[in-house]
Amino acid sequence: MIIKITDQPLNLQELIDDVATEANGGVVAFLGVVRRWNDGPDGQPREVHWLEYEAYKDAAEEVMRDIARQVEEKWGLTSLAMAHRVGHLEIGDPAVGVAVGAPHRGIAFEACEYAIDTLKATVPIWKKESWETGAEAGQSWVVNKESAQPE
Amino acid sequence: MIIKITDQPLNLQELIDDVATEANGGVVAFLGVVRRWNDGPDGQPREVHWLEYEAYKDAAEEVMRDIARQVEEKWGLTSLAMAHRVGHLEIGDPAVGVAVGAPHRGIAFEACEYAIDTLKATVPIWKKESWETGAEAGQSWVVNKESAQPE
Amino acid sequence: MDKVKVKLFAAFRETVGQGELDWPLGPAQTAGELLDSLVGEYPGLAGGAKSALVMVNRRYATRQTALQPGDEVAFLPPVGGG
Amino acid sequence: MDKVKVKLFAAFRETVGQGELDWPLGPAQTAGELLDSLVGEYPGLAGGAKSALVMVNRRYATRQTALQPGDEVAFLPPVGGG
Repeated sequence: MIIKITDQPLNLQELIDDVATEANGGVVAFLGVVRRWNDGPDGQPREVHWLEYEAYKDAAEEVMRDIARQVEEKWGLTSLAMAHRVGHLEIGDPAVGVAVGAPHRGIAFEACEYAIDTLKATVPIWKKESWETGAEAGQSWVVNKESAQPE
Repeated sequence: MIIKITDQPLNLQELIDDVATEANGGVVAFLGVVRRWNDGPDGQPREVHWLEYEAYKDAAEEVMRDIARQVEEKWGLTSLAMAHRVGHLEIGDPAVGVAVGAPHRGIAFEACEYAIDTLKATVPIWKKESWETGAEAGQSWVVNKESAQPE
Repeated sequence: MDKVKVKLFAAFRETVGQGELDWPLGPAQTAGELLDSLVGEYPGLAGGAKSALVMVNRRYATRQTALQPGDEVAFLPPVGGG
Repeated sequence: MDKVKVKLFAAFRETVGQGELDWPLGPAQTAGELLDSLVGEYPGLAGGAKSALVMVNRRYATRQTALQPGDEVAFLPPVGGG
């Protein structure tokens, strides 16, 4: 089971190969890629120059392993691989990859979407965005709208 | 837009690269791989030796282009790539790949699942399975439970 | 005499022994009528004919679709791709 | 005096100027109380403290979690991965 935070380029094929067993006929993969345009806090699109990802590495990998355990409990007979890149990323670079293998594809779609949704809410990773709107430019920590709230 | 029936090994990365544009931050891909065990008509698992896929090639590619058009109509702003292999396949070989890129991942998951569901119901491709149960062995054309019915 | 090209796949191809036939087309004949005439010639098709899908010129059609000379008509067993 | 290791990330790390602090631990102190003492020392944290997530020894915890000497306590801004 590949679960990793890495400063190296992501290889989605490696994740897919990790979950495509003789029993798992359906593999669903998600790849999150750095977009050129992202909405600012006022909802207006800003052009992105680069992103810098920072992780609480050991804790992030632990939370990712938790997600894999949750997926196995909820759907059974699935396998999950997940990798997130940290450091400096340019437009078009893959930032996160998730692959789920399952005997049937419906389960694989559900489990993969659950895994990336839960990653975006709970895995301790942060993203600094260098942006400009034409009138303004800056660097900001960008928070996921899905991020977990303190109890 | 890659849409193809091919007798060459599938390359999922090629499909993903085809749909991961600067605007599409989320890519969801489905890969269908030949499983060692498949249920027979009596619901009992049979061991698969190999599969042989046959396509009505030009019509299949036309129906696949239709699916891409439906996806664009339903979800907009998406791009889709789809490839299906024909000929002799062994256990573990990828038979079908679908990749959908979209600005947001929820759309990409929905559209990718719709595309593979619709492919399995409507694209004119057939699969002959060489199987054995221990007591028996044979070769059978295996039909998708999702296959479209005549009106 | 007017003709159409008939395409057969998978189990239908095996039953007929070939994947392509030139087939005579009667006046104002529909795809369903053509299928009936095929079953008359190849009784082995009878079992599968009811669940056969129809394509005319590589597009899904129905048994009611009227055929034109030179059309490519395909009778398809339930599909199994993916 | 008993201590814990405090880990800070992203905006919190920038506010404090470092990602790791050794921090004194009072008797029966909770994570919430420790966060209050950090905000006292680094007022720049006040704005983000309310929405901070808490981890103790790399597992999610709450402000009510009681700390032990040697614990690794992390205060996390809302996350942004993916």
